[in-house]
Amino acid sequence: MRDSSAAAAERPRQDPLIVIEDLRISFGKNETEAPVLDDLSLHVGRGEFVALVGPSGCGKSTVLNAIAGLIDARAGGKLRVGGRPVDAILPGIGYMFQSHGLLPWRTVVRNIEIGLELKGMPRALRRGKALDLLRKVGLAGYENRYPAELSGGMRQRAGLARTLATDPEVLLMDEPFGALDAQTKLLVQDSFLEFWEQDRRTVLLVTHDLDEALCMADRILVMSGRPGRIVREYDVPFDRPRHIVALRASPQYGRLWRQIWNDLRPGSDSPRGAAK
Amino acid sequence: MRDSSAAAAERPRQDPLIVIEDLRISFGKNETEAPVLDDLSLHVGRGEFVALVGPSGCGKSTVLNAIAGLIDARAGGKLRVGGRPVDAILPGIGYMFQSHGLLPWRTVVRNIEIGLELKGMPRALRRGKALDLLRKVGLAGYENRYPAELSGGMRQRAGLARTLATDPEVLLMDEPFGALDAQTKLLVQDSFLEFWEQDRRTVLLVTHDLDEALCMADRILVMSGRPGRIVREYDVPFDRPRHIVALRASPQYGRLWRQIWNDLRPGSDSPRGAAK
Amino acid sequence: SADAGAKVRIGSSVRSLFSLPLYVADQKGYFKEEGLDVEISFFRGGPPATAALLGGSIDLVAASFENQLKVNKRGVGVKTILNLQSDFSGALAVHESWLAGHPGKPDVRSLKGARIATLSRGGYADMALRYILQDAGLDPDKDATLIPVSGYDKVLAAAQAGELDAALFVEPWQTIAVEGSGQWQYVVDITRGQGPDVFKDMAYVTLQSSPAYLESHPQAAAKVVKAIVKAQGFIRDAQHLEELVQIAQRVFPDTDAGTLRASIAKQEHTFRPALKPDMIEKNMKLLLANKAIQDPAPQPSDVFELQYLKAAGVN
Amino acid sequence: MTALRSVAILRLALALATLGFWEAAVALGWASEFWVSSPGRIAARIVQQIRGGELWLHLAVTLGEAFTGLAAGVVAGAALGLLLGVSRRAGPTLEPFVIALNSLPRVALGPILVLYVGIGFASKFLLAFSLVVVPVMLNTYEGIRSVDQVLVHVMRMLGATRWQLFHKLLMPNALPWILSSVRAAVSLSIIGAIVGEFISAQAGIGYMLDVASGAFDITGMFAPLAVLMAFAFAADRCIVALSAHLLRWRAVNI
Amino acid sequence: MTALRSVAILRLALALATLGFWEAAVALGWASEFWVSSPGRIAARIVQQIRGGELWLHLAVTLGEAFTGLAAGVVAGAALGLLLGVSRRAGPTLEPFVIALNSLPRVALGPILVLYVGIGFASKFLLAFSLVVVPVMLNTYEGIRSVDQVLVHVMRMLGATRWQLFHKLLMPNALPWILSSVRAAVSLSIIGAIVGEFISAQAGIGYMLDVASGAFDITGMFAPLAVLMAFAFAADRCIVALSAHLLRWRAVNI
Ligand SMILES: Nc1ncnc2c1ncn2[C@@H]1O[C@H](COP(=O)(O)OP(=O)(O)OP(=O)(O)O)[C@@H](O)[C@H]1O
Ligand SMILES: Nc1ncnc2c1ncn2[C@@H]1O[C@H](COP(=O)(O)OP(=O)(O)OP(=O)(O)O)[C@@H](O)[C@H]1O
Ligand SMILES: [Mg+2]
Ligand SMILES: [Mg+2]
Repeated sequence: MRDSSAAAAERPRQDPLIVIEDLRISFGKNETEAPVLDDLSLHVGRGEFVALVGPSGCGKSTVLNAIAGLIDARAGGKLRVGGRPVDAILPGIGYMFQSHGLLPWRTVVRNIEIGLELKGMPRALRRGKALDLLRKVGLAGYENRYPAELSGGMRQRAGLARTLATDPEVLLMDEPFGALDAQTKLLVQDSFLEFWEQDRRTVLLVTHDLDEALCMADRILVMSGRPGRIVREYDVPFDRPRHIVALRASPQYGRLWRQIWNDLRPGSDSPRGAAK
Repeated sequence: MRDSSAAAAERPRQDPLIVIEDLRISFGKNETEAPVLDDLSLHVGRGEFVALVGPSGCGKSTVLNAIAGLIDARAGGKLRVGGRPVDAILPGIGYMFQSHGLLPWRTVVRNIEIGLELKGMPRALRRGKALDLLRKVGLAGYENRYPAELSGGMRQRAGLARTLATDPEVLLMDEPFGALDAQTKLLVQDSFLEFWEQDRRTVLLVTHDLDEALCMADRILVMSGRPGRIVREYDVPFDRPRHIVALRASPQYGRLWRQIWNDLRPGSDSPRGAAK
Repeated sequence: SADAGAKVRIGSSVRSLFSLPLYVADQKGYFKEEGLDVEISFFRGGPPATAALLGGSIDLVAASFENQLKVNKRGVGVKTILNLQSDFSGALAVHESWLAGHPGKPDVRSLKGARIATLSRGGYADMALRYILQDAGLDPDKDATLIPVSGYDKVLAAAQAGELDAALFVEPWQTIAVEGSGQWQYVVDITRGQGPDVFKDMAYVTLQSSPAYLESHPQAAAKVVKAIVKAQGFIRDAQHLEELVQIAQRVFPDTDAGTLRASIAKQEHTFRPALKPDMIEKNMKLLLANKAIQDPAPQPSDVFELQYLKAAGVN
Repeated sequence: MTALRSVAILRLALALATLGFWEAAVALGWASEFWVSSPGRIAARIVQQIRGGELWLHLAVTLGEAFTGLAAGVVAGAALGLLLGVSRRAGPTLEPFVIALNSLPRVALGPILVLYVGIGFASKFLLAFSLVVVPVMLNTYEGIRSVDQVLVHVMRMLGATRWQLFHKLLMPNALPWILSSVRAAVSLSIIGAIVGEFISAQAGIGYMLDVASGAFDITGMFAPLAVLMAFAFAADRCIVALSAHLLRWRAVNI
Repeated sequence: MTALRSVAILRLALALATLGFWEAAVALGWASEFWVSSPGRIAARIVQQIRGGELWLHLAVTLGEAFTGLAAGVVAGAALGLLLGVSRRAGPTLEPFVIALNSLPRVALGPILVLYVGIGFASKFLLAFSLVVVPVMLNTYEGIRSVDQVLVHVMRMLGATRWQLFHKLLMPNALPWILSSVRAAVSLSIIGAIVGEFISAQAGIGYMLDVASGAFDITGMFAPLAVLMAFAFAADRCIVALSAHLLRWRAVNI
């Protein structure tokens, strides 16, 4: 099922792994309420790294939930992953939720290894893998702490490690680095890209950080406010591996950044650069 | 107790409202474990807006908890707010926690008004104020939703509105805009600065976003990794009101940004600009 | 034979002195002499005891004969094979708090308006009380308040709490109440021969079994009867009073010996095994007076199984 | 919707199967009517007792005893649980005594109960109350301890007094716990009332049961029990509906 | 630390004050020894019963009945609660029947119980079991429903089977709930065993109580009750200690 990275880079559109067409989702009990997502279409190619940006509350998490098969609301439209309609949870999808979702009664390392435990991997093996990931996200020394004893950013990193531990084919990530300071974020993004470049898994990343989207993704989808729709799509033309400092300096980066920024902006300028 | 904004801007150091000297906090049961904070000293003047930045897990939230009087661990050193030693929760401090902490059984508007409710404000009055704040953080139309029905960023905004509702003298804010997309963040920051400039409350803001720190704060404190200490302090020289686009273009801004960035960086450069 | 030396499980519907012949036969070794291994258990009233008999967890039960008649009337075959105690060993007694307001020697008519405790509604004590009141010309539903209380410990407590004026006791409780506490006084002491005739020589408590058991274990039943008849003979001999008190104390370890002595002395003559057809009539009279049963009375052959008594030499 | 409907059908089928089997077993002689009665006979007796009017009286007496005991027990239990969860001294001091006293089998305390409160309403009320109070207390206590620490901090920073902390945070947080214990307590309160009626009563379902059992009238025992069961079940459904309303903010889907 | 110590002192003081008052009330004639006995007499009787050796036998019988009933009831209740919380059909179908049956007062079912299971261990076990199972079931059910929806999603995305979801998420999540119901169930199981012994027994604390109450020997009733209470209390402390260990990840400070 895996492509070599070179091949994958060439034909992201020819082999779409995730296909959404005219997705419509509403939560309200009454039909009159505006839907959260309306006529939303997108596709993500096999091995493609796609970032999804959009205003808070526009339905990004809802899109990920829909792909994951977790939506319990009235939904319409077409939604396929790997050719199969999503009517239940499909195997091989890893989902890092917006809230960390660590099991409070398990220590950090046991939280990270739980996916492997569920798959029946022997204790010693999964422990080794978990400790390795734990080190990679900068949590060495905290393996036997309970989630309540971690800082916010540490919990988020533990959640990331847990998601990566099972080596999923498809990765859905909802603001995975949002609670990290700039430096730790770079460290962890770096670890993640390293992981990603090994096998080029398909990634759909929700983020608020345009720099993050530009530095990591192959393609950026911009969502509108409610009802959520994909309003614009950008190919990120930079070669990999990317160097953030060099990138930031390039005029193309700045242009793209400002374009997306303007797409996201609902209205006119405020004294501080934000719309009122 | 309130200064006019002009007076406050002139003498932040002369009238320190929050004074921490040689604060040492450890959570471990055994004495041998390294403390989380060690010999940490800082002060925040009355009416001053101070940002606190530092690597994930360094103890920023712990500092805020200590000031709020919520620490239950072994602590040493001196800690005063408004001249009073912090041995319990002092009145007049508003704290926006890193996790939203909304009461799940209350609707958004009832969550926002709870601080006023606790103070005994009549229903109609507090409802009006809550609805006003709700609009300011962009949650109009969601007043009767339960927190479980909100998106991550919407919960954070509700939490912010709740904190502001009681008009506290001192504001402790732990990544209050972390879950927001860039545009919504600007909108909300803007609302917040507007609120702040009315009475110039004392603010201590934990953030991971250097732009946020530079655009909002009077002074930036940089913390080291564990054990947490203040390793550097920057005055932010820009005039208020600040215009973010103009600021970003100024060379002084870039210089400060890079300085702080380097302070935070633990080691050498990686291909992507992060330390490995 | 098949059931020689067999284990026999006998239940007593209440922990009471009416089962004294069982205790005597057990402790004096009469059962063993017959080659029986007997186990005695106690119940809280007739219904669970009879249920245990029919469910097969006991083989024989010492329960009131009136109880059996009700069961028979509902079409279930339970047979009496021996009379354990022939007279009702009860007494109507009144508490001192009532006497304070009603001077003079108490008689049944003087209890008009009293709150009188019985055991459960429709049970033997309840029926006996109603009969006694009616016999004295009182209407049990109008001239007195009859209060069912589930045990005499609670009767004493309730009287102490001022919520009862009188009670219909069964031995050894009237002795505990009257002679023991000194707070009670007899109105009618049936054990001493006072009161209506229906309570005398009437099959108060009998040894009962199921037809199934009697059919499968006739020899064991015969041996039990033989041992108990012997025990009853032992009890009726006044010389054995002290020994009886000792035997009773094993079953009532917490009861004071003087109380037991007084109680046994009063009733030892009532432990007579014989079963007579008019005993059915007397019980029916009581039951009919209380509308607890409908005529006609069953035939003796329906309720008695007399062959075991005959084999033991009683008729 | 289909799952809901199929559950309703399954329930009905199970109920009918049980009753049908029971009736058939008696009709075919597998079980004795004397001991197990039969649904038909019980239904007929209920109708007869309703016509006679006595049933409502007895039911009202028992439910009155049980539900006042329940109400008082829930209030006291929740208060004790709060005290236990919140106070630094009073709660922890009292707790072992409450726990130890609760282990006393109430049925055995008849004489002492009667001595102090008599054989009237109070004894039944107290028995029902005493069975209810500790389960509610324990659940309330755990419900308080299960509170999210962040919410406690939020409330304290917003200036909540100790009472407001109870009232606005700890109580609502313990609500699912309290409601769960109340559901369990319904049947405990009925048991308490019946035990009390067994000690002594002139009316009530326990009295009816006592009369019927003394007469070996199993139908007479089952008839009031069936009615009592129906009422207890209705009470449970009320609590479930109340829970669903009070906890409507909770969206669970396992 | 000081709070802990002062609570210990307060407890001791309260215990001594109660016992002292009781003893004094009897000594000074405010209460009659016949009716309320006295701590001294009870202690003396316990010593005497321990010397006689019978006490341990009776206690072992009753605790054996109660605690096997408790164990079986907890297992069955937790299983039912899980079924109820997780299954789409079986649980919701069974639930109303369990709830309705649970409202039957067990004390009233003595004759039927004896008829079908006899007067041996089984009847006491069943009574204890039947009192325990529903409170545990209800709390387990609520414990499952209280799970954070995000955790359910996390587990399902990680590929948890239905059984793993129970085992690794729903059970641990319901653990505080189950433990709370087990604490309440200890005394219910003892009540069940004693009620069973009251119907008929040849040994056990209920038997001792029956003997003593048959002679209105209040001291004889209080002595085994005091010992039973001590053991039930010890069992409760064991559960509390177990809870503290199992829930050590929980940091609460109100
Ligand atoms: N369970 C629910 N019931 C009702 N409305 C819901 C529910 N879940 C989400 N919504 C609504 O759907 C919309 C989109 O939510 P979603 O969480 O997908 O936003 P988002 O784009 O992820 O936002 P954020 O960036 O703030 O996380 C919001 O308006 C939210 O109120
Ligand atoms: N209750 C606790 N028990 C033990 N250790 C704790 C506890 N709370 C915090 N810590 C430790 O204290 C350190 C600092 O935590 P804190 O939450 O203050 O970090 P932070 O600077 O806010 O990090 P972040 O930016 O990730 O939120 C962490 O290493 C954490 O593991
Ligand atoms: Mg989201
Ligand atoms: Mg933090």
